[in-house]
Amino acid sequence: MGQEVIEDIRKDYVYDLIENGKRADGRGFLDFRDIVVERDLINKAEGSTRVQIGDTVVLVGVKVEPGTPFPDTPNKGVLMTNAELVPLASPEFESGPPGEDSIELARVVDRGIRGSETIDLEALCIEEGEKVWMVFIDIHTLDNDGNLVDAAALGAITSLLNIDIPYEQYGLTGKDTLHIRDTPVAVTVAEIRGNLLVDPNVAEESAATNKLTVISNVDGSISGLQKSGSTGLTEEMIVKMTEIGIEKAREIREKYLPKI
Amino acid sequence: MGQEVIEDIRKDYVYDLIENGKRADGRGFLDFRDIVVERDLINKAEGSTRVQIGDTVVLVGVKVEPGTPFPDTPNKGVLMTNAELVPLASPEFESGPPGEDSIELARVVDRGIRGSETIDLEALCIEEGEKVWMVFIDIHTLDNDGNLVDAAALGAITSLLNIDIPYEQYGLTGKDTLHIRDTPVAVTVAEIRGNLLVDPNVAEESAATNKLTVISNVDGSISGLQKSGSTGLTEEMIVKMTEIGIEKAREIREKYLPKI
Amino acid sequence: MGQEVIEDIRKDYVYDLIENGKRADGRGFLDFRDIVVERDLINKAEGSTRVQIGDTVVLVGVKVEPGTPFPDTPNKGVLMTNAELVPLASPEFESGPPGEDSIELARVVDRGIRGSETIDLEALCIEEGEKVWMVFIDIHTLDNDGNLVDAAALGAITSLLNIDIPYEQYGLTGKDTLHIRDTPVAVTVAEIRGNLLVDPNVAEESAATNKLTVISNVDGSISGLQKSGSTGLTEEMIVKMTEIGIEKAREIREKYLPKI
Amino acid sequence: MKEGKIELIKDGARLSGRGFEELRPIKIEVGVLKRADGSCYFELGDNKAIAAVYGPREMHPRHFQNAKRAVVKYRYNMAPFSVDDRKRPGPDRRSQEISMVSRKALDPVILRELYPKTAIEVYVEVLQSDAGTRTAGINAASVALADAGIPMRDLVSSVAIGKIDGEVVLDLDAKEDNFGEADMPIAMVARTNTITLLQMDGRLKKEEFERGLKLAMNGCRKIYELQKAALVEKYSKNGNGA
Amino acid sequence: MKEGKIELIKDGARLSGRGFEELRPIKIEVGVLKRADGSCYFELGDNKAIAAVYGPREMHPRHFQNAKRAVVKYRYNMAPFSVDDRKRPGPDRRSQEISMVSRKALDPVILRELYPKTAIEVYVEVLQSDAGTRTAGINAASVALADAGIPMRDLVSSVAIGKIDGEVVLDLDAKEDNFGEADMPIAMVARTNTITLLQMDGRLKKEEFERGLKLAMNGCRKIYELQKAALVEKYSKNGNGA
Amino acid sequence: MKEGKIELIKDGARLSGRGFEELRPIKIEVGVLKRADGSCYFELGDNKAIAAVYGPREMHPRHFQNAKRAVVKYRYNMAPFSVDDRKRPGPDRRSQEISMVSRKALDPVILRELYPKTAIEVYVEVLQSDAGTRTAGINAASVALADAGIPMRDLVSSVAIGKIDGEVVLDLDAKEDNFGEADMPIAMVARTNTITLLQMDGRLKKEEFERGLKLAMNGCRKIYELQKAALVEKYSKNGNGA
Repeated sequence: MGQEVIEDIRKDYVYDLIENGKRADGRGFLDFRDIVVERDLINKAEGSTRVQIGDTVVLVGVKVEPGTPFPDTPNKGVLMTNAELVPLASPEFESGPPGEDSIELARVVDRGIRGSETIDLEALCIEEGEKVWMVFIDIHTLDNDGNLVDAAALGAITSLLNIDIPYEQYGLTGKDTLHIRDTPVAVTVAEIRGNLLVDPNVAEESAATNKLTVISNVDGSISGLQKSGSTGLTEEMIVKMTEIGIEKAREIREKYLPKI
Repeated sequence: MGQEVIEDIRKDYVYDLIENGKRADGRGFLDFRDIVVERDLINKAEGSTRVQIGDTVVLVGVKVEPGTPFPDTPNKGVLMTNAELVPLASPEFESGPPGEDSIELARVVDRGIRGSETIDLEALCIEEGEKVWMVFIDIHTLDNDGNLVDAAALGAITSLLNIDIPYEQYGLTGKDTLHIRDTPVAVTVAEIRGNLLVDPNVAEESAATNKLTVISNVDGSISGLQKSGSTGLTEEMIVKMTEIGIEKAREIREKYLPKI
Repeated sequence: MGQEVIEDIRKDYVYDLIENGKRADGRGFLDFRDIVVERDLINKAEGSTRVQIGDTVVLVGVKVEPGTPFPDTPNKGVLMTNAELVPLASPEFESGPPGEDSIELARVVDRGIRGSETIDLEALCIEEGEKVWMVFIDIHTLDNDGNLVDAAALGAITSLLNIDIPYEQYGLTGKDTLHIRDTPVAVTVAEIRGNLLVDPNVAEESAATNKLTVISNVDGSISGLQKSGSTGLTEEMIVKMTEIGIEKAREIREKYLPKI
Repeated sequence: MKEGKIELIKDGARLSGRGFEELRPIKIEVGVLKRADGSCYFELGDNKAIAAVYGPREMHPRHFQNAKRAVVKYRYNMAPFSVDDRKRPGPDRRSQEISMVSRKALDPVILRELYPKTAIEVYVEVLQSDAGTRTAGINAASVALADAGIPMRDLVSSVAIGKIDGEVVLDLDAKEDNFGEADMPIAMVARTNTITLLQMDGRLKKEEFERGLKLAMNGCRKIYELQKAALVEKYSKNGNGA
Repeated sequence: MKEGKIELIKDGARLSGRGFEELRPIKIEVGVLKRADGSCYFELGDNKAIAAVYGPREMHPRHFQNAKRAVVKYRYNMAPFSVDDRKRPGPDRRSQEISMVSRKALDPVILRELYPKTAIEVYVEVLQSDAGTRTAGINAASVALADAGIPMRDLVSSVAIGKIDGEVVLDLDAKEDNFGEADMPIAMVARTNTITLLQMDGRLKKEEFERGLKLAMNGCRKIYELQKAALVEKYSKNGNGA
Repeated sequence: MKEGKIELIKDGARLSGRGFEELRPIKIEVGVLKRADGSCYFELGDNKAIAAVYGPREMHPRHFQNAKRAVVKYRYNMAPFSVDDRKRPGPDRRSQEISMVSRKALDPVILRELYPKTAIEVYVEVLQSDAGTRTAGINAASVALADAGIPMRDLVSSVAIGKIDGEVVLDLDAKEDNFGEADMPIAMVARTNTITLLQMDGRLKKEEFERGLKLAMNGCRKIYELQKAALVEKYSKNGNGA
């Protein structure tokens, strides 16, 4: 009860600001908070990245291990993406098996990488039908001040770059790096009372009637979309959000990601 | 509380009718509701049947796939029967792992087929100890107006008839149909205040002090029995229920199942 | 509420006794209750032991079966220890997946056997990397009047003695017994208001501010320690408890276990 | 998506013979279940889905009640025999995500504020699957909600577009989905032209996305007419109009 | 049932030497556990089962309370080492079904209406298994309920009949069960001759079934006498008669 | 412990070059998380752990509330990428036991009686593991509790000793743990010299145990100073002293 009232007050505060063209931290509607990307902090992972966007912190680790291919794709490596919204990261997160939010987070990041064919899965076949490389992307949230998905997606693609495949560690002969063919970047655009703004913090997220995550690629194409939120969006709004998403992704890519 | 009162009123209504020799839908005590059997509605299943008994609807699908035999029966195929009382089918069913009612439903249908040795499991060996055909019977309830078990058992045996074993689909050489040696039919007899009646609907089920499911075969033998309900039955009553079960099964077999 | 009051009264009763140098059953502080050890009650287990300490009863069964080794120890057998605090054994135990108490019980017993290298795991390799003997120690509690861990540990080591490895049962050629190199014995010392006493019953356990389980070996060395309880212990206290644990273990070993 | 290569468009036509902007055959039956408060059977090509609605009824556990409005539950489930390789019973990550986005696709049209503290439960069973099951499920659920008499602002209609052999086309079937380049399901409130579900998988150029969005919206409008017609037919049969 | 072929009757006798209508040796001990409110150890040949009863006590969660009568819980569980191949701990479908039918076998004799809103909990642990564990468990549970002072109309007794090498015989052991043709456990209230559990597995002709039913009922009567005797012995020892 | 043979002490020195009584390098940062009420990042050699504290806040479900004092929850969790072979997400038996003993290591210093009916929740994430993660977690948690303003009698400090190549040494790293002879983690309240966690794995002679215990206690005292210094630094920075 009390919590609902506080929630409403918080939302009203966001609405007031937005309707006056402002955000609590002084950003423009189309500005991201400061982004800090740190690579290779975890020596047990083949690739790892800490991404901080404002006060949101996500740690992504990539492990590469040999395993069995799926029966219907015997000559392809396997990509598995998992996200844990650990209760350390937010008073709203709870212990227990993954809820729908963490499943959605993992699946959206996964689809962005899969849809853009970022990883050459065929290059990960060791022995057809028997043994392939499995790439595990694990998203570990550390501090949730909103927009986990953009942070997680940026952490995932950054971690995938320059990975040495651990042949030797598993007694296999060979030497190769993980082949990366694109750098998909996710940008989440929130709609709050008709205004569009990127990179919502947690207060803005709960005030937002709708969000659209746009994952786009080097060539400007889209490799993933996910609408969330509890009301509808018009065609015009969606098209505008997509344009914003692609444009902001281009900026982030230029600043934080190498050329492929 | 309120629900318990309604439940009691419903039961009293059934008792009144029964004691006057009647049933709500005008049937005789030993009459089934109308039965409709439709085969092969699901093109992804090797066999499938929709069985409707009155307003009760069950969809049974049979899938045949290669798998590993059990260590103690290396030269035999595997039969697995599963039932889901999905919440779509009744306001009483709930989401979640199978409860005792769905486990009982699956196990009773399974035992009827297993006890009668309906399926020649030895004919399902592909390579001893390594690979056998697995037969999955999946019972999907769609509308529960009582007597799910008779509908499910009829759906299961109907689905098992005329199944082509999918050698080609799994890259195996061979050509065969599933060998069926009997046609077990389940008939559930309810006892309500000393009266015996077959094919109870959901109101009768909750009024019934006891039910006995009798699964019987072409030769009149019994290949499965399951008593449910919360009071006891005398020997005489059980023998009478078994006789009714065998007789009604004979009628159903003649009307809805081919000669083996 | 009511239960908490009763609990407090029970504790006060224990405190009163202890402070007067007494225990409810007249034992000295360093006396175990009567111990009864019965071997080989279960013919399906390779080894089994019923241990009764006072009113506490534990049944431990050991099964030996072929299985796959862990990838990082391809030439070693596998030891698995499991405990079930079944609700039959105490009004406090509940159905469901193992809680932290049963996990702790299993892990403490396991560590005692593992730390002392009681089982020669390398002798359990059948085919390197492919097949090894797996030793399952299953602790089944039957009646909990306190000090389950000492009873379980004694049941485990007793059950491991004189086990014939079931080559023939699994179609393997060979003949051997399980090689046992030590006889670790667990002794739990409770601290109640500064007094140390061994083998606490269930009332004493709930009154105890601290317990220390000391697992020690033939040569007097320690192969396992586990402190439980909700306050701290001084170094002096711990050293004293350890000495008591080693000494009582020696007595139990002499009385209930053969020389290795 | 994208398993190997296969020609999906030959001589300017899809393998099924359908036009680029053509839906698969649709069959809708309203009120097909007796126990449910509302229900609908929906066929979309080789997809067969059935939806049931229960409620508004008491929300369990109370902990999850909302003091201001009804809580909508949505469970998308596949029958084990609905797919090529038998699916293990029970929810998996895919079905949990579909349940969530489907619920959000319907939430905006349900007058939830009329029934505080209650649950409105939507159950969708996929009996046969051939790509597009989430859209079939939403279409079925929307009609089942109406059949259950749940007050709604409008129906929700859903369909996917995709890209095959470089062409943007409506309503992919399984072969097109497996070997195509992109799949984008949407759900729409037809009367207001607002999109309540939008997902995308694969890769689309911006122009393709925009074209596809329009195409999908048109598809939804067609489905909307069929949904309304099915409800009218049901209720005119019952003699109480629509 | 029916794994391969093996001769189970030689020269008119069962492999164990038992007669066709002969029970395996039975051993009953009452009140074997200290913590439980009532308990019983029951040996049936090589089966070893132990039952404990707790209650009537408060029902958790309250949601499951019945305002008119006690709820009986029954948990049948096998120790991992009780069978040839180690059983993974925890309930499986078989044990859940056995728990359910066993509970229903006992329900009719318990005066549940005396303890509304409470739970009466019955826990059965199978320590060693050799066919017939569910019957051993019910026999143990029935005595444990009496030992716990739960008001009952009568004891429940349970045994199976089966068919081996064409003969209907009482109380199959594991070998007979594995290679036999049918197995039919029953539970009975001896005083009223009413059957509270009846299951069948395998194949029986109608006449065999009827003969088997009589045979099993006779078996139950014998067990009933042993159950009563065990209770009498316990309570006469304790000096408060029976 | 004890996988194969490897020389861990060469020419009187540990492989890492550390002395027998020397801790690995330690780095402590206080208040590293924004959402948590208190937090601490703790590095111990190659171990990286982070702890967050929430509460006191309402205990759910109420069933588990304690009318007299706060309930402490402690969850030790390893990130899937923190170990050599990817760890499946979710709790296992090891992490459940560690959570339990860690909770009991902290319980004695928390003034739980000040907050009846509430929960104080401690979450520890291991981001990189190299032996000693439970001790790193407890150290982090203890500082995070202080950072959250939870009233405590004192900090808790934790470290392990072990035995390698026959020598008792402080604070094993992963190689020493894998090929060593014993590992014994303790936790201690430095001001009172009381031990709140004590476990042992492997084999130690009585004298070695006693020596190791002293050594570990000394290690805890060193860590205690570092914990205090980190808190002082944080709060002097914030301009409100320590």
